[in-house]
Amino acid sequence: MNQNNIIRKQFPIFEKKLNNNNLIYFDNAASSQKPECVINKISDYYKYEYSNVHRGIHSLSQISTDKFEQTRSAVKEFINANSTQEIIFTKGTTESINLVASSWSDIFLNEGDEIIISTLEHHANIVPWQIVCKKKKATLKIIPIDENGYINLQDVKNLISKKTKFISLIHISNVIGIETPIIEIIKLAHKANAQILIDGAQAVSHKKIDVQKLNCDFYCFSAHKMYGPTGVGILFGKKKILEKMSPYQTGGEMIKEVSFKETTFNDLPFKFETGTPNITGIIALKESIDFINSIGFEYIQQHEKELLEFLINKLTKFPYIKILGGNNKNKNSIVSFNMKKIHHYDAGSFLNNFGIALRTGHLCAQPLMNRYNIPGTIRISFAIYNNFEEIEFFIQSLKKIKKLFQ
Amino acid sequence: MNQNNIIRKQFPIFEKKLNNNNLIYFDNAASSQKPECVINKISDYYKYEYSNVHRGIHSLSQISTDKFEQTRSAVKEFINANSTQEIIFTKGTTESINLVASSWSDIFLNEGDEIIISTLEHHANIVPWQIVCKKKKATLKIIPIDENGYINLQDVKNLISKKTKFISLIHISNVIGIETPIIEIIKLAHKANAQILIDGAQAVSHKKIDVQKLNCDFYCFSAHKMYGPTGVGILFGKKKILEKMSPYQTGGEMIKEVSFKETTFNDLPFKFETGTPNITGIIALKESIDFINSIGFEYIQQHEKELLEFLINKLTKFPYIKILGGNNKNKNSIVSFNMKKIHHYDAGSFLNNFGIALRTGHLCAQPLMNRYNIPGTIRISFAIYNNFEEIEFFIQSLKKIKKLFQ
Amino acid sequence: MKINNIQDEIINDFSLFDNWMDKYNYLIELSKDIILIPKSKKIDENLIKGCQSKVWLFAEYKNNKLYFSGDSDAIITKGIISLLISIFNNQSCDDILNSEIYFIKKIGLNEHLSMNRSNGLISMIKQIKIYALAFKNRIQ
Amino acid sequence: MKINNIQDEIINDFSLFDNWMDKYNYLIELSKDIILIPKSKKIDENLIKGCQSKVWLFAEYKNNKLYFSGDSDAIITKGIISLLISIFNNQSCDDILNSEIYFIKKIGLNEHLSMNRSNGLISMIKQIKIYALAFKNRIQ
Ligand SMILES: Cc1ncc(COP(=O)(O)O)c(C=O)c1O
Ligand SMILES: Cc1ncc(COP(=O)(O)O)c(C=O)c1O
Repeated sequence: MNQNNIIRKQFPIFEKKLNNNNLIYFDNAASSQKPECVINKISDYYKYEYSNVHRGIHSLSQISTDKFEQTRSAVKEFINANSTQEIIFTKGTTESINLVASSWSDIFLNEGDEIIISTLEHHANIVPWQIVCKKKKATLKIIPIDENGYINLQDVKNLISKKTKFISLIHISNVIGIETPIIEIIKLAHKANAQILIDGAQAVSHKKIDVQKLNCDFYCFSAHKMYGPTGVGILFGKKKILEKMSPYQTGGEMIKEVSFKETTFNDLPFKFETGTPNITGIIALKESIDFINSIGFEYIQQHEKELLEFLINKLTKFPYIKILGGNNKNKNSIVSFNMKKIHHYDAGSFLNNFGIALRTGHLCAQPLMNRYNIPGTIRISFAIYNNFEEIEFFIQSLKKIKKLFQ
Repeated sequence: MNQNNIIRKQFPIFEKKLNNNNLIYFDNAASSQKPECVINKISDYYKYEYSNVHRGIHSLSQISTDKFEQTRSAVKEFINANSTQEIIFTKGTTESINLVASSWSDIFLNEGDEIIISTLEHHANIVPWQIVCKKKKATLKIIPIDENGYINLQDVKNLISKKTKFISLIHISNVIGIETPIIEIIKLAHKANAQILIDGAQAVSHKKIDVQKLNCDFYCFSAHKMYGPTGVGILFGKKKILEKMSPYQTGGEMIKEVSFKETTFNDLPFKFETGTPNITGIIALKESIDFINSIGFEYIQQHEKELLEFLINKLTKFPYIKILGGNNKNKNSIVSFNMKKIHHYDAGSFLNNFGIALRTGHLCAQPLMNRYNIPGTIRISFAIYNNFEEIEFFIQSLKKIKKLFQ
Repeated sequence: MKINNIQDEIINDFSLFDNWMDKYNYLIELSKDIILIPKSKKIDENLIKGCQSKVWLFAEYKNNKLYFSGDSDAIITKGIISLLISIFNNQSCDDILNSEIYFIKKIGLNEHLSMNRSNGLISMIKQIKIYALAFKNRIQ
Repeated sequence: MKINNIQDEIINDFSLFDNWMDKYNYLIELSKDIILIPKSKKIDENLIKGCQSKVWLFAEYKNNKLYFSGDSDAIITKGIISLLISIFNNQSCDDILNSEIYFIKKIGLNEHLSMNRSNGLISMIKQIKIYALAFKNRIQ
């Protein structure tokens, strides 16, 4: 058995048929499937060790707390943060961004200031900034892209001014799969004394992230897109910035002392974590990090690159197919395309009947759709368990659909 | 086998030993254990059906969406809401309260207004209101309690004025287990044109809740305290109020249309749900509701009442034990007490070594501790799987501890 | 014909095909029979929100009956809206308001058609009922 | 004596007991031997935050060495802080800063003592090191 088969065997879902076909799961950018080790961790923990964390003195609570904090250490290592105090657990990338938009802006954003995002952003990295700019009478500026989806650094320089206080930027586009020049833009931000958040939802399971090397101020991602459980997100933030920010949600755990007169808040990371957390999800996240580490990013990148090149080579042979962002291969495990005269919804519905699960529509990036002047698109997104036969079957299915609609 | 044993057998954790003793789990108010059906639901769903919800056109996504929405219907039935549009999924009671504090106040709270809470509140129902009152220059008023923990309705009437806009009240105290007179206070609130939230975290797994009968404007609770998964909370809100409130967190799913010029928001309940939700947790919540329903509140109330009376009868025999809120039996599955001259932390540590898991400390209710002039307490909280032998063993353990400290 | 009779007829028609591909082909055929919305009515106002594909739907009230026309940019959606129009056309407001749509499940396409918000079937039926309610209120 | 020698001695002492109950009893005995904080120093300023029980800790600097005294309202916590004081008393700032506390795990109580924030062991060690750092900076 080759490595891909060994990996694939660890995902129980592929024992399943979808509409009488073998399941081909190409919807990984929406959420990835879970390996057995992650699923077993969840049941074993609930079965034999479950308890609430942090506040308990009994052994169950101590064990849970230890495991909970072990995940925090694992995340810290995974993205090479400086300290576990910089790792905040949230419920997803969306909440991570909302937290920063709210708690950072409360302290640092003033009337007349400017925030910069790009045309490539997911709604989760647009709407919170629109809201906060409206509230604070600040201005939201948009980095344009060219037809291939590229950001021209000169455009960024032109947008940055003394008023720029924050940049919030997608790392890898969830629609066209290209990587933005974050290294350069992080430098530009800091040169202008602005802070910068990177939305790494589509990056973190595909390439090694080193937040110290990147030197970004914030980095966020979701566990469910990295072979992990639902309901868990991560916010990395530099300690000295997080310390200055306002608390976000408040209640138990994030406080030091509560009285009706005055309440004082806890130290990092707890200042930003209130209420009973998604204990089981967070404990299981460590398992998915271990899983990714056991495969290694070298193999992951190599395999996903091969899949992508294989797919693009096939797709570019069809004259009736237009790949969003062009035929170049600078795409990271994500390709979106449209078929001439066949609506993306029709194509997606037929593909589903062939057992192929993928996503169609605006992909939570309507401004990007507007940029390309399309109502929606068809997206294929890979994970490590995908293989060449699946792509081959997909291409054959596309041909059948084309025939049907003639 | 009696009914209690049959129920108990469904919880795998009781196969476990704690510090070489049989596990006695008396920390249910912090979080309850999970029955096998809930745990299996989680693994089966991850193993064979997993996918993201709402936006997908493929069958996996459709199945997930159906199940996800089935939980919403189950919750609606469970608390007898008027419509599924009134059921919002959050990550816990704490987030539910924070959501209301933020999104309700944004529209309805003005300078000089007053909000009322009680001395019995959990920090989650104190701090968010402190923050919002500070921000909006409103005043937070506190309903006092008597030595037994009771609220005198005359005190509430005295506090209510034309300035009162909101009351936020615990349903059952997480420290002394008494039920507050919510029916009367809801009526008082409405008579004063104020709106009212009930924090039902400690009520919902112990007694039947009917939000239409109660006529409260908001009701919140957490899945993890009702034999369900971690990371899932519920906010019930009356539709016509929720509709007027500001969105809370923003991003994908909760929008109708996004452009860089203008963003419009989705209808209820989606307006308040953004980002990928805790899909698996929410799907599994239905299983725990079905589990509770299969036992029925009649049995639950009867059994938990018997446990409580048995415990109180035993405890009141010890002259060196003082029960918080007095020896009366109007407590709902929760009893807190202190031992003369033995610190709650010492007692809890010893009990842990006897295999008894319970909670000590301020129990996230420091203002209530201040009211009773104690630094902390020892809490026993029951669930349906607890039994009389456990209480017997606990009482014997208390006696041993007393001896040790003499 | 009554709403349920039409639904039953549709179910019967589809029962002739035993695989989804043939059913889809038939749906594509049906899309061509749609009572097409007049060009002048194909405006944003008559667009149904909450669909991945665009769906236009227009209604007129004549002789106590409702008359629908529509269109979509996706063929499958057009087939579905065409079926819905054939069911609800020439019916009274009350009959429409009291109706229950069961044919989708019965023709065995609901595993294949996304019943959730992405195809907007629910939005379409809702819009049809909103029209019925609006005209009913207007005449009362 | 060096910090690690004292830790080793403690580990040795505890190894004489083979069940947790005896170990706890010994810890209770040790709580009575604590170098008690002077009454005048038992103030909020010397209170360690983050413990379920109250812990007071005070430090003085004499002849290049640190001298600790403390107290707690819970007996087990008092036993622990008593042990910590016996380890860190009469040590230099540098030795304290460079030390690693391993005895808790070795005496086999860590499954029984909550190592998390509720007993504040971590806060206690942190506070001792903060004292060491403060005095070190002051003399430099
Ligand atoms: C009365 C009450 N309110 C709120 C909460 C907070 O619930 P959660 O931690 O699930 O957000 C709790 C639980 O600790 C509680 O007992
Ligand atoms: C680039 C990007 N940002 C943010 C998100 C939102 O992530 P989540 O839904 O997990 O909050 C997604 C996922 O859809 C994404 O692809």
